[in-house]
Amino acid sequence: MADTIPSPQSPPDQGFVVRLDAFNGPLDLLLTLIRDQAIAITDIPIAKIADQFLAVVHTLGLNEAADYLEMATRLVRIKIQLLLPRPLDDEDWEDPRAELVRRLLEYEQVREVVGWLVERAADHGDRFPRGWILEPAEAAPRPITFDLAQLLGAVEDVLAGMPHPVWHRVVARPLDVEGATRRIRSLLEGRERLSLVECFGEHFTVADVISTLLAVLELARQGEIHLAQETPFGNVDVARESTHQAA
Amino acid sequence: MNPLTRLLEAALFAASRPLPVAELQRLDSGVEEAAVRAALDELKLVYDEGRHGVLLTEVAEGWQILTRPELADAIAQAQIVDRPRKLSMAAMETLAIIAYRQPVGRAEVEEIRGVASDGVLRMLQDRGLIEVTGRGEGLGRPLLYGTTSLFLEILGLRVLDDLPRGEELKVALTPVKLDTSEETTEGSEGIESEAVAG
Amino acid sequence: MNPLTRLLEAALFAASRPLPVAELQRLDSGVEEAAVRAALDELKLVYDEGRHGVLLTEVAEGWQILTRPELADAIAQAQIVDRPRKLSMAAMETLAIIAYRQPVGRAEVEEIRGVASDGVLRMLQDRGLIEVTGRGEGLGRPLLYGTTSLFLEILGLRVLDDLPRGEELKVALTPVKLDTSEETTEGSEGIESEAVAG
Repeated sequence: MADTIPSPQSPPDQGFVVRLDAFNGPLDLLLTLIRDQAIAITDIPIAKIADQFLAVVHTLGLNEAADYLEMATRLVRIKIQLLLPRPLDDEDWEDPRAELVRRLLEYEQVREVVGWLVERAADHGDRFPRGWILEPAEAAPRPITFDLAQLLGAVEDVLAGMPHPVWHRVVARPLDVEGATRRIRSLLEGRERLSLVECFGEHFTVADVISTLLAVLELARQGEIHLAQETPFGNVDVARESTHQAA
Repeated sequence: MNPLTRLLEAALFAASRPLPVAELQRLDSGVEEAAVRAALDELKLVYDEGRHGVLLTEVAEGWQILTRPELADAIAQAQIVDRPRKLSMAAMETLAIIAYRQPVGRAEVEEIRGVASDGVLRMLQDRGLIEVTGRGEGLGRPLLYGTTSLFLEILGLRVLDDLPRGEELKVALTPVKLDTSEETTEGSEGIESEAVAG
Repeated sequence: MNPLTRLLEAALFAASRPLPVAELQRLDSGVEEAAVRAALDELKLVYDEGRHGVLLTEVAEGWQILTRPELADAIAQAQIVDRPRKLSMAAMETLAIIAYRQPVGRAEVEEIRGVASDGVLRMLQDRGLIEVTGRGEGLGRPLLYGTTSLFLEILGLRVLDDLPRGEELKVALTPVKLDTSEETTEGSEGIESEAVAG
């Protein structure tokens, strides 16, 4: 936490990490700028603050810190939004600063609690507990307890937390392009040309039709077959490409 | 000192951690809670009236013997005890958020702090100040954190309710709601005023 | 109790080792050895005459406060010092994975849990619940872990095969490899396994 902005004249060889420590994140920097200038959080002159923010980020060499850059982007976006003209009676218009104000107020709350905690911890830190640890180093540590229910509960937790669930279920495979490809090739072994309907096979399903169409298109793309349609909506002929001999 | 008080003193001294009344009752089979509380009162009185160097206090839902704060400087200067290391600002911020919002996930902590917090969370977990208390809903069922009794212990708090409440803070701790449409009609609060310079 | 005695009591209480008189003198600059000895006598008298639960005693390394030996049994029986510890959620999860996947390396545990687990693994090893059972293939030949007989003992199991749902969970705890390349072998059966939400 810094009360003042470190001067731009700070030694250039000062490490990046050290400089980053000057502020505890972009909200801290923003709050510092606002406090230093006694600006009301609910009425931030965004254009001015955005420029100052960018200047400090640049001066402190925080350019590579993603969190700061994200905030810088946000500020510039709000600045632009505020510059855009808006209808006078637009009731749906929301101040683009609202979200930022909410976050700053929230962060200010946190900082106030931190102040209380620090004071409290310092007070209590002056009351020392007994330093003597009764158990000698070589003594057995305290026994550990758990049971099977807890172990299985932990397994459930692990499973629930895994990004890719892993129960395997066997499901019907809707499309079988490979099967259709093999079927077309074997049909073309005996004949030079056939109709598309014949390629679907016997007792075909919708999935078979789609699989076959995909197989036909792929084979045509590879130059293994060529397709011809004499009339619109007419039958499609599937023919073996003359240069391609059946396997 | 009566025998139960003696026993309590010895146990509190030996444990060197806060002991709840229920645990102290186990020292003497069949002893009632009231008797334990009376003995604790006696011990407290002995330390205070006898102008001892230690005191009896209730922290983290238990009783603990600690040294008197006014003696801390002399003990630390004589290098007999090191004062506890101070936590970083990042750690204190994270603790503050978790203390008030628990159970709370990493995403919410980071949203409030505005910076990545996984390192701090791990450190606080390693130091035993926070612990995983469950998993949240949603994608990947994120881990949820809460504060531990050690957290209360280092702050000398009895229970979480001892943390300052919303109304005791300058900035209210209730979630801030910015209702801009309402403020448009009022037109008074600065958020609507055109204070933006070019 | 006079101020120096107070200070000595606090210092001896907070110190993690017996303190020699020379060190106690450092508590109050310029205090003479005789004054420290007089204060130690006073403290001893207060503890003894006041029938406290603790006593002041001198060992080779210096002075220390200890619980009275005659109270030790009651404290031990109340298990105030030896309170059994519960494992943290992180430790339970890690233990569960190792129990069902052993022998298993750190990388796999971390892949399943989604968080760094070296600290937890070390703790479980220190507590004798897991042990290194070998080394895996691959880069750096990683250590592989398995559960110990203490693990079985705590659960009251004879052998690992007594763990419930062994086969099912062994499979379930395998990290999924997202394989985008299509499986073209014998696709004509129209059957393939597919990962679904479990």
